[in-house]
Amino acid sequence: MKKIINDPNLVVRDMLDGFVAAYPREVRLLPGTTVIARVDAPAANKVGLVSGGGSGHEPAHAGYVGEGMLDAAVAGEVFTSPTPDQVLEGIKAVDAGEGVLLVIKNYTGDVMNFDMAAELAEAEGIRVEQVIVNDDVAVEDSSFTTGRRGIAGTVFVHKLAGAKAEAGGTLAEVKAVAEKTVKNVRSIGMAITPCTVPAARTPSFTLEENEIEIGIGIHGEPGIERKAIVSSDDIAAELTEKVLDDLKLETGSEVAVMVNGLGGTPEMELYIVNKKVNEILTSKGIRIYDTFVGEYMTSLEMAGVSVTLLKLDDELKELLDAKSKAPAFRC
Amino acid sequence: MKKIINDPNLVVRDMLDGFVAAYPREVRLLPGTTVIARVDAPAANKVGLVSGGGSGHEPAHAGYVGEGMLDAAVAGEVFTSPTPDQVLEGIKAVDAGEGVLLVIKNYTGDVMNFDMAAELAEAEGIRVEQVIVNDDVAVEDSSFTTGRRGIAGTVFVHKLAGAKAEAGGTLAEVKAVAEKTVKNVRSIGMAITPCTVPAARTPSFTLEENEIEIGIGIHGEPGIERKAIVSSDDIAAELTEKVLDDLKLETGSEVAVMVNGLGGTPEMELYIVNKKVNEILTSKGIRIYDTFVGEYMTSLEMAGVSVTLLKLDDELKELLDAKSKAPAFRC
Amino acid sequence: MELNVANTVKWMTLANEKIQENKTYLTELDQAIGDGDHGINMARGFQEVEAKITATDYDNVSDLLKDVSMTLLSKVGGAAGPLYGTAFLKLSMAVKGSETLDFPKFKSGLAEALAGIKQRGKAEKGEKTLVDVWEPLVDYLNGQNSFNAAGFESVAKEAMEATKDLEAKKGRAAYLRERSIGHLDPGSVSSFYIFSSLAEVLKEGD
Amino acid sequence: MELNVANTVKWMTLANEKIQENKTYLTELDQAIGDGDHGINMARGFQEVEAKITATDYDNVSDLLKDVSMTLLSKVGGAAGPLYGTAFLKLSMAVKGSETLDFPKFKSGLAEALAGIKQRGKAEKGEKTLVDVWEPLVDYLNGQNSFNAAGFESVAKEAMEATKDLEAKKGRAAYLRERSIGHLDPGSVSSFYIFSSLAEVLKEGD
Ligand SMILES: Nc1ncnc2c1ncn2[C@@H]1O[C@H](COP(=O)(O)OP(=O)(O)O)[C@@H](O)[C@H]1O
Ligand SMILES: Nc1ncnc2c1ncn2[C@@H]1O[C@H](COP(=O)(O)OP(=O)(O)O)[C@@H](O)[C@H]1O
Ligand SMILES: [Mg+2]
Ligand SMILES: [Mg+2]
Ligand SMILES: [Mg+2]
Ligand SMILES: [Mg+2]
Repeated sequence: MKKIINDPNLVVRDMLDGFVAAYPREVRLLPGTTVIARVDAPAANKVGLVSGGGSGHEPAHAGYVGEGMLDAAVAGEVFTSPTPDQVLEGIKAVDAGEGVLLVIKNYTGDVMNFDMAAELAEAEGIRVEQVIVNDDVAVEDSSFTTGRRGIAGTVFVHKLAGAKAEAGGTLAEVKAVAEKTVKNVRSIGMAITPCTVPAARTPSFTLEENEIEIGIGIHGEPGIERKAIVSSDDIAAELTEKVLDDLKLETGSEVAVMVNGLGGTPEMELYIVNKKVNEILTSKGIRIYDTFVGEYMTSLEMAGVSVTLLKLDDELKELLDAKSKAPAFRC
Repeated sequence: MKKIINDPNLVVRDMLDGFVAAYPREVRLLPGTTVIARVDAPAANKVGLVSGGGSGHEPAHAGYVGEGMLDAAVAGEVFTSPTPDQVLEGIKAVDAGEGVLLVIKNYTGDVMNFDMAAELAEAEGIRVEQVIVNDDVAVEDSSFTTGRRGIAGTVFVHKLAGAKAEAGGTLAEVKAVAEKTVKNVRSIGMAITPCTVPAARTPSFTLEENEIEIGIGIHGEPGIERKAIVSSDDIAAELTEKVLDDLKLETGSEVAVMVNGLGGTPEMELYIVNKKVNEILTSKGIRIYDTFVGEYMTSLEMAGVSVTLLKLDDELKELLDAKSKAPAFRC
Repeated sequence: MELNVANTVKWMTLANEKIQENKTYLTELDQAIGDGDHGINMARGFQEVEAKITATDYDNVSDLLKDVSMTLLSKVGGAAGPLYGTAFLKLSMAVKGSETLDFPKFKSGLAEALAGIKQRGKAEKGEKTLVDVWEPLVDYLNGQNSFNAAGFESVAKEAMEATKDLEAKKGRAAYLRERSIGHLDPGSVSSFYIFSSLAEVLKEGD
Repeated sequence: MELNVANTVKWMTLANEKIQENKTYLTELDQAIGDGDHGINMARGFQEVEAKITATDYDNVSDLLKDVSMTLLSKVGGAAGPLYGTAFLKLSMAVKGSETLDFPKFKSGLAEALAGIKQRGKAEKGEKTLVDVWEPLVDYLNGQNSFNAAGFESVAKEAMEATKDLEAKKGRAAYLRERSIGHLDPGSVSSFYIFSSLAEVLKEGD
């Protein structure tokens, strides 16, 4: 394991310190916590938006804190949901009396920890609502199991709910936007190389020199299929088709596209993937309203890519275009 | 070699297609060329700013095309300077009669190809000026050799000269800003893993499992020293000290900091590096005016980081803060 | 049996020891069917538990177990944190008021803990989770009138080993579906360490 | 000797062949002291040269060499592109007007090409660049009155091999300073392929 780190057990603390050191105008670290909050939190007369999760997905989630997106992001240890006490600190820091919405990726640990934090916050008299993001079509959406995972599509939930909150939406309205986004967003990823949790020191899984895995999770959870590497076009086509199978878009639909690098893949390759995604959508008569290519929801140094499609309507388009000052999503 | 690509010989074409497909509102690809230009080029009454170089450094240079930064970026093959005919196309596309400034990284190939293009453009009656960026302190600055390389500091030249051009600066004024930036910017990089030129199929160099290289170039050119890996703090300290040795900042100086990932390094590690860079500068009484952490000038999938310091004065600060719509540098 | 402050501290100390020793093993189990952090998470949490309880004077076991719960809740994270945190909180609540914990109280406390885990995690027996160790132990204790360290440990061990053949329906391993069969459930293994530590501590006292 | 359109096409075809065959080798040489693209760049350029000149009818060698120059200039890129482009442009200019290229014209043309390379690249002999093959050849030809294929080739070969012991002062290898010693200069090796191809073609004609 070769990494540019100090103590593997202190990567999260070091990272958070380095993060706030970079953006002191936008964010601050709540003392003694792993919570990154907007510098002006609680923003007056505004619903608070809090997300978070395990670390190792940078720029998620701290990078999405800022005017127009999240009010706070709570960082857990690498690939480990943050604990209820930390989430509670985040909730308390951003509540301006208008209530707080939690955006949670659908993992057992995240759901339980955020849920306990919500209970604690409610006990302190704060109105809290939750939205669970489950955009990963690699996993079957069954009520008998834990259901689909939350991956890169979460960033769109931050953006759109964040814009709604910034525009003065009520807790119910912000939650409704978040739920609509969840309903309309689907993703799937693939990896060509694994990642190594710093404190574990060995890779989470292995892939043969010529092997790829389709449907990988952002914590290296197993996907749908392992096979010999194919061309970028074939990879892009497979991912796009799997998303379309689930999202079922009619001709004339408008979408936002996200081609997300998992951490180790150079931007050149992301653009090569985007070329094919764009071609496929265009050939099906689907209108691409906006495209996001880059690293939005990573998996340490894993090499790979995920494709996300978000079906848009007029409300979502307006919210997508709204100003954001979050360091990782400026527009 | 595992990469998400199609034909290794067509990565540049595929990438450029995927790039313009992502940002049709901001940029266009000049037909039959490898030139990405602002969608409104030639922007009226404005000095044109053209840069470019080999590919494999994404988001450089196409990502810096947009209002407030470059008017065009010319892409060469991977790690290979673009040819004079392509650079000429870029110059012609952006000249609005106010002249064109070329921002060139100091490599023999780049200098020669851009120089020939400038000769051709002048023969067609276009005023052309050139600025050579040579920020890499890993290389001795000697007039007997080719001198220092141009690396991540180039992005600041694009930003500041771009802002000056956007503000209506004359060719001489824009050039003066670019030269001032070059004079005040220094960088150095290091790698922990190599990169592979797609068409070469084998890594450009090798590093032992526990080895790092200080002073590596963005094309994998050898650095100053190979040694066993040390902590992030030690790496950050070594890079920062080497830059400071050359830049010679007094207490009270103001700087912009760039902690740049070389492609394969996750953002978490970049922030960990930034923590230490920030500490060192602060402890020396150097004021950090702004910080940029992310992938700005990469080297395919090489894992590693570079540190850039730009000494600022009032003029440069104002230009740094000016609006930019370039996809890879929105502010 | 009687769990007093002293041997509960011993229990946690021993559990911490086993978890530290098997940190890599637990992480490897989680790499196979999860995300490779279970050993790291449990080691961090129990390290803190030991630090906390050895630095504090307790009047009764309930307060001690409450600190164990709170420490696990705030230091482990992931799925294991809230589940173990809930379990120890319920155990602590079940023995509130009494200085020590006798067998009937332990028995009902463990049943409450199991109920807490099931409610928090929405898992049932047979889904390859903690429940698959905790429920067999509660069932076993229901048929007992006194604590039998060897019997207790062997039930825990068998239950832990039996998770190997289960298909995961809850937690991160569920994404693997039938491919989760053939791997031990990491959380069940860490539970086994906790329970075998308890058995050892009480064996000494027998 | 006489270079006419037919054997100049042959020359370029053979040079292309050698470069394609040694594409990986040239790239490896460049990986050692440069950025690992020289074989790729030269192979791409000469592929295009062959395609261009075999698809075109030429009246004279000058036009043919001009197309070689323009193709290299627009297809090779990097340092090699402008240098070879300039060299072939100067060669083409030196023989303008005449249908074929005799020895004196070749001799002066090559000297012009060398001057072009030196001016474009600002390099002198001994700096581990193309110049270290082109200058010895020009010097050698200055002492000759007719073309001696074997002699020509052996001078080119020796010059190419001699770059191994040089310390690079120009081009990308210069960053390595004394560590560049012990490696052949990639551009000198590609130049050797070009000149040995010429020798072979003219040998046939001898
Ligand atoms: N819903 C659940 N109910 C009970 N136990 C669960 C549940 N989900 C997961 N677990 C337990 O948690 C363990 C994983 O813990 P850990 O690796 O620390 O968390 P995470 O899965 O969040 O990384 C599993 O092995 C399993 O025993
Ligand atoms: N200034 C120069 N003058 C003459 N030849 C040079 C000069 N710089 C580089 N070269 C030649 O170019 C070769 C490298 O070509 P290539 O790898 O295609 O370009 P780049 O260095 O831009 O990647 C070197 O081996 C050397 O022979
Ligand atoms: Mg986890
Ligand atoms: Mg090159
Ligand atoms: Mg886990
Ligand atoms: Mg080269």
